[in-house]
Amino acid sequence: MFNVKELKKSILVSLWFMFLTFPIMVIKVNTIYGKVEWRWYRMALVGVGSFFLSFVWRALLRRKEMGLKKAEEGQEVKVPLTRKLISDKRFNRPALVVVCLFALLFPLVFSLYQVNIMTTALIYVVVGLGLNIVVGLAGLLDLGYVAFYAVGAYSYALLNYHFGLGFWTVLPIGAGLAMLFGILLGFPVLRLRGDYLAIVTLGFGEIIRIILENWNEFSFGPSGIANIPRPGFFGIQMNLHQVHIYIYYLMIGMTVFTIFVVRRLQDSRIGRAWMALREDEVACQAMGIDKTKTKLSAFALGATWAGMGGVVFAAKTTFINPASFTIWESIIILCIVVLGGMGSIVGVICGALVLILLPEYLRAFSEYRMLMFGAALIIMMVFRPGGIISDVRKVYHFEGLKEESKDL
Amino acid sequence: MDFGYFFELFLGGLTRGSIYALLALGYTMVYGIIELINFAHGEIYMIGAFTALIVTGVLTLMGWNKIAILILASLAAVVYSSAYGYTAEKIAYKPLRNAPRLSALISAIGVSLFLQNYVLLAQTSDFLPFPNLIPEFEFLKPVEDIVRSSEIVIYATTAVVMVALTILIKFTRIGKAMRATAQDQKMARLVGVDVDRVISITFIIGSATAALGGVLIASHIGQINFYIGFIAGIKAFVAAVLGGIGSMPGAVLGSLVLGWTESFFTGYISSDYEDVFAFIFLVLILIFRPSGILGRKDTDKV
Amino acid sequence: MLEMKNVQTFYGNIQALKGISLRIAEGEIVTLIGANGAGKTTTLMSVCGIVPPRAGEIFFEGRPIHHMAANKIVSLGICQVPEGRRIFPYLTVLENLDMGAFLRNDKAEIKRDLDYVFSLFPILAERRNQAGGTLSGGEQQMLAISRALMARPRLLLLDEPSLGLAPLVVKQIFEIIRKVNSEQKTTIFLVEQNANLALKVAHRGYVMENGQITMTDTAASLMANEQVRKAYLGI
Amino acid sequence: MVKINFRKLLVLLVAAAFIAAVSGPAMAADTIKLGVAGPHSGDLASYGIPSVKAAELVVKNINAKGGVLGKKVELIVEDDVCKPEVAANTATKLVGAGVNVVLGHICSGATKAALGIYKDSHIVVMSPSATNPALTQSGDYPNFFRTIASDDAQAKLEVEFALNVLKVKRIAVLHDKGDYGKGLAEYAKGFLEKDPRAKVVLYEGITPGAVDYSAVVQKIKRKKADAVIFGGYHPEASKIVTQMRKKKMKTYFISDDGVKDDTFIKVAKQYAEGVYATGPKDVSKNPLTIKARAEHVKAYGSDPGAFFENAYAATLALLNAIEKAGSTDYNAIVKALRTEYVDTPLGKIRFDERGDAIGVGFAMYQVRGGKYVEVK
Amino acid sequence: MSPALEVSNLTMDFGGLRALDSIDLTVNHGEIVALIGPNGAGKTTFFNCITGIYNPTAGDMRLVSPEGKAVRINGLKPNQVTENGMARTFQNIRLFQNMTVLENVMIGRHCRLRAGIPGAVFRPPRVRKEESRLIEDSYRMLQKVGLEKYVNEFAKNLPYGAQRRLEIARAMATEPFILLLDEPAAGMNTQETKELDELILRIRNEEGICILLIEHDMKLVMSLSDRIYVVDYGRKIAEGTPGQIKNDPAVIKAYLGEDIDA
Repeated sequence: MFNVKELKKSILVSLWFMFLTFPIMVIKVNTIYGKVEWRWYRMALVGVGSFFLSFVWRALLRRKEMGLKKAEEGQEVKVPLTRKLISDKRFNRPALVVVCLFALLFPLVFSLYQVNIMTTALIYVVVGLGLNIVVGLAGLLDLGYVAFYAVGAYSYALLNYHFGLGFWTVLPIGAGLAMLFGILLGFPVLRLRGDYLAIVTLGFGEIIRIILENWNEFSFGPSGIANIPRPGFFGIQMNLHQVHIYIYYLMIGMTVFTIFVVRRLQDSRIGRAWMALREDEVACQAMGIDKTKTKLSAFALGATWAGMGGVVFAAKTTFINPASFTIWESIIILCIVVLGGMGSIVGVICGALVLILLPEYLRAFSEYRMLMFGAALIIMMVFRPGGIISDVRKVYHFEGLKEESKDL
Repeated sequence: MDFGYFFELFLGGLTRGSIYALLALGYTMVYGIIELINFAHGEIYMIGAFTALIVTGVLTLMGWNKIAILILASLAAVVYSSAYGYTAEKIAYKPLRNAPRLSALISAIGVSLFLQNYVLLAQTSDFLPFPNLIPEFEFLKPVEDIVRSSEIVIYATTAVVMVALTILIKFTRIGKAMRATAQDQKMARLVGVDVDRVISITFIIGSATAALGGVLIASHIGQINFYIGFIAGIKAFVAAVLGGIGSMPGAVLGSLVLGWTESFFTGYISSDYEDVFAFIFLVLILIFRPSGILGRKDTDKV
Repeated sequence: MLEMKNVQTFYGNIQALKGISLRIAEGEIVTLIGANGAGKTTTLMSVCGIVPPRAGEIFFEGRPIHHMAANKIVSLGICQVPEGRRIFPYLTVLENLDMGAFLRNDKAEIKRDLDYVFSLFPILAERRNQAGGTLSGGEQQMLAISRALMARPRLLLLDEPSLGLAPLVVKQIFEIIRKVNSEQKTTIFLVEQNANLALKVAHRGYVMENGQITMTDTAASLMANEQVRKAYLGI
Repeated sequence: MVKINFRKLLVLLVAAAFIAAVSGPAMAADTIKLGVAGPHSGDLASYGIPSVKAAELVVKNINAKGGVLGKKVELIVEDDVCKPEVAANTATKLVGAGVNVVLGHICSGATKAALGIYKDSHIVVMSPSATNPALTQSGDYPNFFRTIASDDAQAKLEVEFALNVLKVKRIAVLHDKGDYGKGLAEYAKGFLEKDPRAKVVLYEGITPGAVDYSAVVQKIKRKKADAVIFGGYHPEASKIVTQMRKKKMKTYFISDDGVKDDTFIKVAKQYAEGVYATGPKDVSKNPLTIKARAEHVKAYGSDPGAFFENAYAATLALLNAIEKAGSTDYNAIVKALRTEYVDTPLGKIRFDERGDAIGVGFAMYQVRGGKYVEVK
Repeated sequence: MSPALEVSNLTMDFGGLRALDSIDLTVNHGEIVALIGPNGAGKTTFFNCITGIYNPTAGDMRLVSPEGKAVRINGLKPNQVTENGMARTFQNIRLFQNMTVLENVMIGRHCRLRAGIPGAVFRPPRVRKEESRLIEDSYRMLQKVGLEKYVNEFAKNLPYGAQRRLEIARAMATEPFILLLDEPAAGMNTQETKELDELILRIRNEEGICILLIEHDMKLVMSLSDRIYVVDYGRKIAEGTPGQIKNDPAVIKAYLGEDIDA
């Protein structure tokens, strides 16, 4: 493959990038001291780097195309391991056992830090699954999802502060309040479609954050609320390590619960209506599906999980302020859903684990962390546009009359 | 009512609006043609500003005169922003042309993060003072405390850019190709339009507009850092949607409306909730006009 | 003029064309008939380079065009009126026609062609400043054909021109097709569901089934063919 | 063709990162581990990175002299993006890596979220920049120290200066809606409301990062404020001041140490002239400050950024305390911090019972001739 | 014969444009009625008005069920119209492409099911039964239109003719007493059209559903319909049996042309 044509291409790419990065990478001006620093070695680095990377990039693109081609030519397509694991009972049962065992033993094996970030990731799994209802199933692009997360977190913080309510009491209250907000948001935006919906939800998210920032009497403003108690367990005193492990298990439980409920919703009359709504709104209504009710239910249910996630978030962090609920947070949650594979539960779980754990593990690269994270997003989307787990949706399968006729 | 006060708020809103408009125009162009919410558009603007800063810094040290610097810096900003826009399209969006739209959005978010951190690492995290490149006009002396020359230049540039883009879209060959591509890509190819090229050019023009914005805004505000693109990008996006995304006059009108909304709300009520109000206003407009002020009503053909 | 040799084209997993070979001579009207999903539209898309074939060769006046980009193919003089008309909905009638002449630079000639299509379809002249999307189905089909003619094609590909049109309009359109062929000497490759109509207007025909050509003959003999009559003419 | 298996590559990369993350720090030899936490990416990175540089410089010097207690000092730098939830992860990461003391965090919110974890792990934390009064005054965080005075002290100074020195009657209090700026503004407003001599004519939050503040400036003008007290950072302050001065408004502008930064003067240029800002007592003559700043210019080719001296001082104080305590034992370090004076760019300091540095106070500065000059 | 759908004086304006001008139309139970006319005459607009997609400017529309229950459907939302017993298909196929054939039909049944969110989560026996019946019923519906062999295929992978029939099956799943078909034969070849003809007749005869269709294929229209309405420029220009219509000079001039087989 290292023929002249390829070589030429790579040289061109490398020259282009050297040109492209020239001012920003090479020159550093200090206007105060009147000094210009020329960092030519960087240009060399860029040149060499882009030269080799362009080979890799093209090789990967070719591979992607070849994968498509193979599929087109009807050749035996290697089913990706991930999909095999999910769809084949022989694989997924043992795999599930392994995953469960791993999840259960995790805090006993790994350090507090690992447990801590895993708990964070699990919160995002729950929240991501919630957003998946809205975006993945009902096809409504929501860029302000973090608002509901904030509602949950502040419900716990404030109810606890003012009335001393405990974690377990607030968990359903927070979920309910978030649901209420979901419905409140749902009403005005029902008529909007696509990107107009996106921008309005984005605005809603910002409105909630700004109100939290400004309304000191209510929310304590930007300095936030500290000393939020961690969840209790029959009043037993726990040290830091124990309490984190406890929250971890709590989150495992909640994740399982979420998966259970979301799966059942997905396979129900409501779930089908959501999917139909995503496919074709007009046809959907012609089939007797109430658009308003269906959209509202998606918003409300999606928000509920965000609310619950928010309550746990507040309890885990013990301190919240509006800085945790910026639009970036919404974007990250959206990335989880899209990157994982819209509409797929396993996909969303993978997405959450990858996106939340990746920046943590990228800490090894210190200041290049976020640069690599950005690059990773691009690469993953370019080479797996459908997400990590794409096209895996439970499909109603007909297997004959008068028998248990549903299949996984 | 205090008319002077009203007028000054009006001008303040106009400045804000014009600034948003320079960004929103590029946003709306790219959206119009491939329906991509180009989250990295703000970063392209930031790159433009940085390039201009670097060029200005070097040339100032070499003792060039101010006008020459302004022209060269703007030129460099336009060239480099366009180059970055073009490259981003080729790397991060083109392979996703047939993928779900949300995937392209995530890719754009990736580009945005990457460029931010690229500048953070290659340059600095600090705010850098940006020299005021726009000369003070003599004829503005009497009204100096009401309107400044940089503001005049911003209004003028926005107006010129909008008119130029409208002419480009309406009357030139490439403009026609753009409109055709926006409406039906496949058919555009069937009448002989090189769609890939048209998309590239759209990105280049959109990025160049952003770069002009970058130079002017940086010069007006007097400082830049690697993060200025993000908030500006979001605001421009809001403005573009408000006006009806995909429509050029809509982008400008939406930007101005947003600018005035913020300005008057701050002036007469409170800036604590200016964004809240701006967003509520947006929601209200979209409820009554679901496709923005000048947007086409996209009726679903049954 | 056009020759396809063993062309194979794929859509995703599905092989739509399983080795198509056909020839069209200059000045002919050739029709391709067949059931839905037989691959007729794909054949046209392969010729135009929108869905490039994976294997096989396509020649236009002796030049291989199977690796060319769509816009290059158009510039050679192949123009398509696609299924479903695909009018640019927000461009006016005039602008739509203008887009048809996108690759041409001869202003005077363009003007002449414009007058010609207006003479073919006077209704378009009346609606010249109306947005394409506001036209009725029949008018859109007229506009689509006119747009293609504006490119002054040497080979005109027509995909289902009668689809969804009232009987009166269908008749009008087919008269125009015949007229264009005889007056402008434009070669026409016609894909049509309504075999009855298509064979009436065409010189020769190909029958397509499941991505393969199963039969070819003059239009008259095809009309007479027992199998064709049963399967496609419904007699 | 070079066969590259994308998936394998990815798995490998992730695995490598994982191993690095899990095992990296644990393998380190016997060293004194100094954690540094703050925002090193994202919009607030410019407030976190200078601290890392300060710590790097101090550690380099100390290691060159043989380290602390005969051991080398090792830096473990972690990003918290100024977000509470990330800060909690950062804290557990640092705790897991076995840090002995922590320099950080930068934002008060992030600090609060992280402190609980350090507290339970008996680790001393010293922030160069977290000014929220509750951090030391609430008594919740015995392991917390800081080399910066709290917001209320600063606000008090600003208000007193405005009332006693400038003798203004009508004051506009602005803030940037942020953790730091708004906290400060709240205190200032509180102090002003208790004092009959002046009136708060405007209390408002501006939106940080906005392109234009002319509306707010108009409002200040219309309310006929004699002085503006601004809580926030220099990017916004310079925009407001510039617009005020260009509108020929002579209103006094009084701000905080987020503005007492050379960048402010560079950006606002001639318009910065006359602006008042509180800042740590003048340390520019302090030889240690001069040395530290010179080191920074030498090592990184630019002037140091925000909170550099505070971070430099905090690092010195922490390492000195370990040296004096003779061990890394929590109680010993705390005791040493409270009793032992240490020479820093901020002067000779030790810490009081609550964790505030004694001897670190604020002074009022004014921009004169392009420089901040202390107002006596 | 009792009316199933009564439309009187239906008028629809778009801006200044009058798309429909006081149209009267009745479909009786047990009838197959066709609505024909040139492109752009307002046929699809008429469908959109009576199915609630547009809100007509004036006029009165009523649905009367076989049991005699009459409902005025002006201003109802599309889904409410469907609930009241009128289903439709679309001119350009609007299936749920990424769902299976079975799922498409299951969604058609949506409005006849009752399970809500708690039902979905807790899945009590009632819901379980409802769901398993749903699958069986849907399958039977597919058998009726002859699509059972595609049951687990994705809708997008179906041949064109089968997609058209799936649309009909999906509409039938809503248990209508009147079915609106918008150009059901468009794009079908002669063979497929013949099968469609049979299917429509069967639906009327076996299910007792009356049908209103828009169609350009005159052979189909003439052979199927009991009565035909002809519209042009939003106005009704003729009404009658196929025989009458075929020979109506106004219709020939506006729509048919001289030679009907063409």
